[in-house]
Amino acid sequence: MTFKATLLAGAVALAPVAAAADDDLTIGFSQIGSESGWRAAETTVTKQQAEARGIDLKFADAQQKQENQIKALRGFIAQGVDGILLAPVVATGWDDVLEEAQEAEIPVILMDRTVDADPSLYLTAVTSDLVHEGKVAGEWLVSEMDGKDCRIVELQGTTGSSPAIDRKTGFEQGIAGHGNLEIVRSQTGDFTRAQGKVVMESFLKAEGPGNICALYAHNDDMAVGAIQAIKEAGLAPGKDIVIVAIDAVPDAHLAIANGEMNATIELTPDMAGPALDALQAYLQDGTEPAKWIQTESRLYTASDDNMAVYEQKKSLGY
Amino acid sequence: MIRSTSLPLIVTLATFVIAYALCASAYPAMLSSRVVANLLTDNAFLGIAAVGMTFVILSGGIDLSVGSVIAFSGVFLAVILRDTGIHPLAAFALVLAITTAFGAAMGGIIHYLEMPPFIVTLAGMFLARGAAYVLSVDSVPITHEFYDWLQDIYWKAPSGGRFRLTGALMVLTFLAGIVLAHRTRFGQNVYAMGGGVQTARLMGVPLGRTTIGIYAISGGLSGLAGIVFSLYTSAGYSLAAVGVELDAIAAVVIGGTLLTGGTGFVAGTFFGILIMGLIQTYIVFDGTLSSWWTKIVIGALLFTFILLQKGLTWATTLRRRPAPGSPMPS
Amino acid sequence: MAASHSPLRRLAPQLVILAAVLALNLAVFPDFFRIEFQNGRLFGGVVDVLNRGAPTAILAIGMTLVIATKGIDLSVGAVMAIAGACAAKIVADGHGWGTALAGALAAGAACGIWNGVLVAWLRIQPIVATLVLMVAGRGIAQLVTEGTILTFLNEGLIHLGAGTILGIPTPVVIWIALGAGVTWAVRKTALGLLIEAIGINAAASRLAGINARVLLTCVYLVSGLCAALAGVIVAADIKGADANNAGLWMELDAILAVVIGGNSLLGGRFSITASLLGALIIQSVNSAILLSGMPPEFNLVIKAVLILAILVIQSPRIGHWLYILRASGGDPAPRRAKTVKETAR
Amino acid sequence: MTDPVRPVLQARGITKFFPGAIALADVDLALHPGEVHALLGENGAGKSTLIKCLTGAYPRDGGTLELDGAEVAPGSTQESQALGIGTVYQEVNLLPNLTVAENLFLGRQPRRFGLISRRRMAAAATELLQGYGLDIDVREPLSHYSVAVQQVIAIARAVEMSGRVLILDEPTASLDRDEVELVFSVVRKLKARGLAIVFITHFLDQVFAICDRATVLRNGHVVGTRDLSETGPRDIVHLMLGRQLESEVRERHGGQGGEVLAEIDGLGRRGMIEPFSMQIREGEVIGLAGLLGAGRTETASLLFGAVHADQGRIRLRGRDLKLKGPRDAVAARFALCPEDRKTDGIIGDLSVRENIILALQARQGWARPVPRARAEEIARGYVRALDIRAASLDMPIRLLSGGNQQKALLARWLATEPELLILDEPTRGIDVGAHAEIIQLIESLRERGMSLVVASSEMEELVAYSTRVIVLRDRVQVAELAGDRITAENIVRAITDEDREVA
Repeated sequence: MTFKATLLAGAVALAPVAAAADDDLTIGFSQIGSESGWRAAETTVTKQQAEARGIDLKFADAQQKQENQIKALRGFIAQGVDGILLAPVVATGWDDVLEEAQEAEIPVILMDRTVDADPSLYLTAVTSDLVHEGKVAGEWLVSEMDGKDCRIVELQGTTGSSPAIDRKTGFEQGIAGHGNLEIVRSQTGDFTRAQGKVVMESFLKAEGPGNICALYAHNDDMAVGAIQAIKEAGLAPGKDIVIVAIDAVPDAHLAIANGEMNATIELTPDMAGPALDALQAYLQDGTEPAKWIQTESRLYTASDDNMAVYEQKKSLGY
Repeated sequence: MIRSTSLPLIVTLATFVIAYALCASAYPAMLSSRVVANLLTDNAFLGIAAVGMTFVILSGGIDLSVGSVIAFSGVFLAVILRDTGIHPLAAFALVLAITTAFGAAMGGIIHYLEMPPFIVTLAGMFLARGAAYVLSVDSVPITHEFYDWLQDIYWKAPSGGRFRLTGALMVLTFLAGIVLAHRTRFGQNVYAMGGGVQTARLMGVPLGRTTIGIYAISGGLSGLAGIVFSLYTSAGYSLAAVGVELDAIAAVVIGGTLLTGGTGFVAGTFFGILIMGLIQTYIVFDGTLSSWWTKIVIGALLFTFILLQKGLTWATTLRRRPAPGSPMPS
Repeated sequence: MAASHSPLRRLAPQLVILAAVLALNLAVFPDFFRIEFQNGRLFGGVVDVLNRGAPTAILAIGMTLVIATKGIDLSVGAVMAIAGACAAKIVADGHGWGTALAGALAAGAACGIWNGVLVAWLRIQPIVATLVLMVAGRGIAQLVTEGTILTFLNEGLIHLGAGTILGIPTPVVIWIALGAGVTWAVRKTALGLLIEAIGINAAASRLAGINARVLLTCVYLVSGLCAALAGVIVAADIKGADANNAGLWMELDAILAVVIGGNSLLGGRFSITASLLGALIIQSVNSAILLSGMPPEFNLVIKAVLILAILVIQSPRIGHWLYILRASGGDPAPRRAKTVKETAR
Repeated sequence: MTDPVRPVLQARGITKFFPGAIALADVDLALHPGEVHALLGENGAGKSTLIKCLTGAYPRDGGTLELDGAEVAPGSTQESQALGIGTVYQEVNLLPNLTVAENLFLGRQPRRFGLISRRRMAAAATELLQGYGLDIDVREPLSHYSVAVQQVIAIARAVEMSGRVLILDEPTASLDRDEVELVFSVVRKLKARGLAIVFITHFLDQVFAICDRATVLRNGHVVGTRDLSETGPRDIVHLMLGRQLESEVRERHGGQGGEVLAEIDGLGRRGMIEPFSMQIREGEVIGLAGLLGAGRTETASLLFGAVHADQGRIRLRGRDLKLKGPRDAVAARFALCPEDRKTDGIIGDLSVRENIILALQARQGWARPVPRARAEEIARGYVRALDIRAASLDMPIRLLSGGNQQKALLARWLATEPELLILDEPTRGIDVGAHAEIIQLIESLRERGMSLVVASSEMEELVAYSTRVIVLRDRVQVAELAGDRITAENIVRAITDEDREVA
């Protein structure tokens, strides 16, 4: 950080003023952590976006803890940043700190997930629709099965995390009313490859390898782990067991290209682009963005050129 | 006169002052009342839990269940406020009763079954976290107006810092902890146990009662920390406060309490908490350091303080002449 | 620990508990014991328990030795993360799997020596000494991976975690071979005796001419190496180093395994075999939970209750009471035996 | 002395069984106010068991206890303390991490409004200790003060807590002479205050210096109670041992010994022992005499490298020997049987066999294990040669009696075939039979050409087996006696020489 910026930050903190020079923005970014490949890519993209715009990005990794995020936010406010990007770890419990930000006239933009707070407390939320993602996955499976009976196993995300809950809800909505589809087992794989593999192994044992027709995983990492388990069980992933997951990380594209996986729904890691666009516009002339900027939830299947996407994505730090 | 026993406390205090001065010279904004208020508010739940942990460690034990109990308390509060009509204050009382009883039960198992605290509280950690999951896996929001009322109690300092109720509660807990440790028979018994269980028994310290009391206090304060945490986040979440026990242990050690038990100060823990909070704040201010540096810096600090304590013990034993017949410990 | 002559008698409680937990598995999943040969590898519930138990078992080997010296190593989980990160980093830099394994083991050895020096030379209480690395280690691993999950496609390295040797999953081969090797090493040499001597009475051991410092350092070194190996296996299993999650809370499982194995946390007599059985018991409990199809939110509660039950059954006090009950046949005033034991650690 | 007044404490027919043994048989004991009553007996005679029965630490299997004429049955040390019976042990049973005042008032701190008043507590503690002749800062932690001061604080606490009967269980065992005097002055004050005091010690001179009556136990029976003003040490020893101590001067065989094995030149460590020099020849026994704390153990520890010397050097057969630790000493074929068997000697949970081969194994290194059969053979050999009574070689050594543990430790070192064997109090706390055997063993080892250095507080013993005696006083080597000059009288003279204030 430059000396000038230091002084500036100090002055701002001691006598809070809203705006700073346009081309010398300091933005705080409170990231959840680096618990998955997708999360790491989001961090990379955000840093790239900030750099491209000449923004001084203050990055704080909360190690999956809300308390750390609140601390980081308060730290940003005390420092007097020009704006805050927040990727909230949970939906609840942000009212107080958002009020403080508002009082200090620091706009907050939510990324990736939204919060249960009064919408006036934040500028906008750039998110995908987690429920929608699950629903897309469910609907894709419905059309893929085309009326055939299918016993589905589900790898949940970390117990209690909002993507796990929403993606489960969405998927159940997607397959609702189709009696041929049935979720027979559902366990948490903690969003990690290792647990995805372990839990899939036990699914295969418990149900018998031939009795599982499809796997729905709440993220690609678990699906990639599960693919290994399926291969080790002597089955062909993608053929004997249809696999659909969410996130579209490079390894998932690779798996689809190799025919080991069938579909993934993209959750773009580029939340920062639209977020920073909105923030800059707001800081420049007070343009109020829409309250919700939804990113696309694109479905990738074998019909896409997955190798090309893989090459394009693999440098993003997934 | 500075007694050798209070030296670790002074070193902790000095570390805090010097660290704060260094931070402030790098980022003048660190001097704002916001930062001071944040240190108190953001660390309130950790501080309260650390008071209980101080007692446990002073007695020569350890309590790994703290973080899980905090999570359980939050979820329990949220669920009970959502599903029943009882007043939050009654719910608070209920939570404190449950967590205190939980701690007391662990203390009872430790004492009567002669099992190591490490293992017993480890099982307690699994159990409390598991119970939180069973209650609810979702993050359950708390929307009682009493909560809003509590959250709106704060004193706003001139440059924007908000000194909230929870920060005050932490300070009060520390004060109560200091009184309990130094001015009550129970506190003296805790120190006595830390000095040597067998000797304490011979000197008439009621070991069973004290052990159960210590873990009950730790459990109860974890419950209180859970209440504070629920005020902090307006929700109960079963994944919250993972690993808080480690932070609490680190704060206790940085605060100058020997992990072997018997020596240390509740007040030292307070500064241990502040030092750790300061490191986090600095890393946020810097904004380029990976936040994993927090862990590394805290590890390094732990190491420094352990070495320092080692040096002090060594210096004090050198001063005394070696007792006849006892060769140097290997 | 009673010095029993027959190893079977020493292992009896663990074997009974393991049998009970396996029976539980069988109850929730009738095909549990069926083993098939598919796709060039053995396949079945029991194989999974053996395979998934590998990291805990490998950690438990080192942990048993550490605990035998009256120590504890809280840092193994963090060391796993560091070792996995190093292995992935080395492979990513274009080196072979041998170099990666060597590098990871070297990292583990360095961590072990660090712990050993703190404990043996600076005489810092083990729980405190290893706490330092436990707190800082994951941060170090995160710095190595730069916050990402470092994935790799090196077949040799992957083989360590996900491959098979003669149809048996490699991790199973590794932990059984390592367990047998270390057991052989400590029992066929005088290491076991010397380690136990240090754990029981360090001062007297030193006066008897035992090089306690070097031995203690070696024990922590072995624990570090075991942790590194476990870390590589975990990383290889998923073809990626996940500094965030690899080995998280594994130190607790490893210590539990040792304690369930009937080894005293106060040091002294130890049995690596019993610790390995302890690791299998823990893994069987996990497996039973997974196979039962219970909702995941019950996992921890079930695990906690089972572990608590196992530990309470093994508690010396319970054994004492049972003994009194049996001996006195309900005698109203059983003779109080003084079991003077330092409860505080 | 024995006033016709009613005894404070009257024990009648105290009986206690241990599994397979009678620890106490029908023991009577009467304590009068204002008397110091010595409780004497060899180790294992039942002194500790009796104390534990009196204080309720052990449940009695028979007998009654009367305090001031009323029957009492304390179930714990706390209860007995509340009744008026306080106990002070050899190891100070106070908490080093607490302050002096906190130690004195633990559990009964003065309170105001429910909170401890630290100021009042400190004032009361200061005043209390002044009554015992101690003027110290009571706000310092206990560990700040010497063992003797700690012991007085322990006595003060015990008296304040109980106030009728004070039991002193070897409180002077680890004190030097001035310190003993400090404790005795306190005991005299308490006696004048009318307390009944039980005093247990191994030092007969202390018994006669402070006690009024003595009760002697042997094998769990009372063999006699004597008024000490009417009896002499010889009588008491006779009661204790059941036979007159053979005090005739033995014929000396060794003479000057053979070649010089080791030369010690100015070996010392600051704050622990002044530099000392000596020559050790093959086939001689060098006795180290002196009072406790005079530097015997320190000398032995330094010789063995258990404590690092900061000055001086050792030459072994003309070559410099650097001792960085016991390992180097073991490699140089030195051996040390330490004074405190339990903490520094035995590895309690290991078997007898493992304990015996441990030093040999340590010297050979971990890579060359002593084969099981060989270990068995060595252990069996020594068990036979030293008459170690163990039910099995596989039993944990902690289950053996003190004398057998000591012999097993000797076996551990003999198995390494040492050239220099250092024995620190080899006969402490073991029964009479084993005592004689160990003395015999020392003689026979010397005859075989081994060099021995033996530190002992038993003068007669030193006279019996030493070829030379080095006398230490206040951590300084003050005399060396050889040949005919080795007599108990000469040793005592050397110890007390230039000392005007005799205790």
